[in-house]
Amino acid sequence: MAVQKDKAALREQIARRAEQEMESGMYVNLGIGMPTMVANYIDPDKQVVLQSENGLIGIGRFPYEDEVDPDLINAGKEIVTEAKGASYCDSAESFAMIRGEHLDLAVLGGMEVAANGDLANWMIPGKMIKGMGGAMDIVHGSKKVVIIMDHVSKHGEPKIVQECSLPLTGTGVVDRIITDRAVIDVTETGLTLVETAPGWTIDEITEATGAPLAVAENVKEMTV
Amino acid sequence: MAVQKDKAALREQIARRAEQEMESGMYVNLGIGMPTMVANYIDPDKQVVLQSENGLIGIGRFPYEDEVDPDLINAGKEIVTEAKGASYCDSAESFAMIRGEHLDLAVLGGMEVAANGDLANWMIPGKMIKGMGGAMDIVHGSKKVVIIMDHVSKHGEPKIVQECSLPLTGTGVVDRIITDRAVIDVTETGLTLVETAPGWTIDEITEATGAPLAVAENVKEMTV
Amino acid sequence: MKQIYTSFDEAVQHIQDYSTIMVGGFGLVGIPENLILALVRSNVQHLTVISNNCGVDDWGLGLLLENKQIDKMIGSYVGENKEFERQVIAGELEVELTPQGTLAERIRAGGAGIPAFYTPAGVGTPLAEGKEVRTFDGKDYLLQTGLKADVSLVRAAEGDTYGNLIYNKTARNFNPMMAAAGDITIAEVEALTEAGTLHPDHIHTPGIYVQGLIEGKQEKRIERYTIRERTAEGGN
Amino acid sequence: MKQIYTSFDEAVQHIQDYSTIMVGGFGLVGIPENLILALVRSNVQHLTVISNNCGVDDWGLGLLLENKQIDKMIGSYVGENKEFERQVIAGELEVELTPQGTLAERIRAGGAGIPAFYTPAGVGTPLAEGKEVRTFDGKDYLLQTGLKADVSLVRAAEGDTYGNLIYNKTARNFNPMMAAAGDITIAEVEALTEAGTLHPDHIHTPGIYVQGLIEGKQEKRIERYTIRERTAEGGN
Repeated sequence: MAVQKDKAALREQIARRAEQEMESGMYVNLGIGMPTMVANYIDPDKQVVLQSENGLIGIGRFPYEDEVDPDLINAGKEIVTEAKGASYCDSAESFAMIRGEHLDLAVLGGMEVAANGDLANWMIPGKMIKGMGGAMDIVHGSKKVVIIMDHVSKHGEPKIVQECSLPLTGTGVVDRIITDRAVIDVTETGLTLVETAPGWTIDEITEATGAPLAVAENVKEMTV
Repeated sequence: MAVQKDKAALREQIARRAEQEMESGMYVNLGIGMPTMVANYIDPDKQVVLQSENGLIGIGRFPYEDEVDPDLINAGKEIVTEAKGASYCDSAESFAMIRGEHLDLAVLGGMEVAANGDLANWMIPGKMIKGMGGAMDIVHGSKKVVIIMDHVSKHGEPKIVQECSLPLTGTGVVDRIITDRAVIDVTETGLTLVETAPGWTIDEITEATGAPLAVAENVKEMTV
Repeated sequence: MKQIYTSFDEAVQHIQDYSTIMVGGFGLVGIPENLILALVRSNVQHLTVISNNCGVDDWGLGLLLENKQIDKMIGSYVGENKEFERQVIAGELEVELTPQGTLAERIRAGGAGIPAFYTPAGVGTPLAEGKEVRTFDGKDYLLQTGLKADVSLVRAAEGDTYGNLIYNKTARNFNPMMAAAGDITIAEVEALTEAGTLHPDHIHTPGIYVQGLIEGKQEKRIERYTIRERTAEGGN
Repeated sequence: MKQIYTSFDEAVQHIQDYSTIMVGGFGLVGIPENLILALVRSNVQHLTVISNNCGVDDWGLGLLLENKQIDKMIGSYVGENKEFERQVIAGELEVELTPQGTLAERIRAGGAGIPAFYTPAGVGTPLAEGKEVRTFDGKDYLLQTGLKADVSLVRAAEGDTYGNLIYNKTARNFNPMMAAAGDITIAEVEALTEAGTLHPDHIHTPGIYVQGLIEGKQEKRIERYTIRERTAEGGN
């Protein structure tokens, strides 16, 4: 098995790799949790607009104490500031924007992703259901949906599977999966390994993946 | 036959009677043509807000020359001013407001009204079709729809009929008809005469009406 | 022109036992704080509440939960509230979870006279159970119906005596659609002014949707106080 | 961030023969005057045009008609234009008439990812022919589908370099929905400013919907010059 990095370093590695999905001019929605961290690593030379589904187009950095406006939060309910050129809208308009496929990219967390792009990330049967929030809308609304998550569960079980066992968030919605071990694309014919994370071999990744994994001709090592 | 008033006087009489449908606090849409005239007679003590489907809630009077803003028109494409407390919205919101039954009253013109409240007011087969504009939406969207029109056509034919011969604008949408001869309500059981215009007898009105006409117990003469 | 209230208790008088109400806000932002407090005092029972979230344990709609005034909750995320969880498990509270964008659009549809519409959210998920699926241009969609309320409670930054409202930043959220979807809409505003003082192009909710207003000072509690230090300059 | 054009001819370059375009405006108010003029100069053919009206004989979309560039027109009212009538009668122009509110909602739906919705407008009329009728709560509704365009041309009073737009008075009309429903949206603005200068709560169209902008001076022709005399004080 590969050299263990600590959890925080791996999360940062995933977030930095996810940042590479962004290009100047893109409108991006970052899910709650680890996806929100991606904002910390955005190349300042890239002009990326972060959309928050509670009605802000242009999320800025966290405020200094004297800038705090309690009326200004992101979808994770953290107080934030406005980026330059920001605008506000109501929730219907915000999701009209999402559903109408005006976002270029959504980066979301995942519990399970299936070989056909099915995503499960909102409920575990038997546990209290907190609600899907905006996730079920966002997975349908972005030109590209990237899931970032650990490659395997706490118990070492694959989270990338032939078929999801958990209730779905959306069917066939995932375009790319970025984990601590690999970058995998969901294609018409199934999963394709496109990048290996530092310290992981193709065989190790294949073994830790619960569905057939093709290897891209130009597979390369992730650089972050 | 009753004493003839001139056409302008009759139109004013109809408009003044239509004004009596308005109460303080009401939001009202006035159709293009004769209905627009009703605005000229609104009691200044009544606080009525006129909605224009092109996105103005609060139509004001016509502008003085030095007040003209070419960006400010009513649905009849006449330049107007804002009333006190006015606001603007886009066309989708304007019709959301109409369709969602937030208007208290719509006053529209008519070609034919049927005994069951069907309205025809947008096309004559064989003539160039100019379009229905907002009429098909407005007839469904107001708590009360009042049609103002001549009682009979140029050729003396009834415009209030058992069944419309012209293509419909809406089915069962009319609540009240105000003409140069009468005020007639559309009820569950058919048409009911509620007011006679000055100079017209119940018999004359009944004869000029192309559908059975009940007479209200408390039928009275129109006062304008 | 509109009913201007001076008492919050009076402002919620239209809400009766078994009323369906909509309450604006996302998290604790943009919630009509004082109207909710008045509703707790009113002690009306058996409410159906439509709101994106259900407050926290000691603030917002959480106070109505604590007081056991809610029979049914329609929202998209209810995870900030322990009493909520307890009541659901105990079978005291019915929950209808709706994707957030679907919830927003259902409320907009309710106010806009659209009885139903198709949306991709939820296709192939447990949410699709019992719902019509229909294909347009090769893609599947779910039929969703409009939502209305007997009374909507909303909060705005500014309001005028004609009922026109302007919201501040992300405190707008669900408030405009809810204002339009309530048979009666009561707005709690931070500053109430005479009609004619708000810029007509800046008004978010036209007064036609609002039946009553009341001015109130907001506490504006913050759920996640994520500030940065002045010393830590730079970064994003 | 956005493409800022300095030539109107360049700004309409995405519009090709057989394109479907949306053009903002109600009557002659809020129309992208200079983009239309550039489109006439481009001489692209076989356009499908979605717009509430079709201009007048010598201005607005009427100029495209005169130049025989339109194959099909989707609108709600086309009565201000003699050439329009001539082409329809001659079978040179196809027309699809849609109730104005349905048109507005179809365009909103197109931009909002809603493939179809139900509306009461048109039930029992010639418009219902071939359309699904469905009953909700005892009332009949027609199924209507969303509308999209290859390119939308809109006009705003103010725009910034991030594509954010603010409209003036009733020049807003169809522009915001069309901005959202175009695969490519080009905005003609009266004043173009740096991002960050427009108030974020006052923006009507967020820049996400806009791909290109160009500043232009407007002629703003008036169809019905209904002024009142200074001497005639009072009245309504």
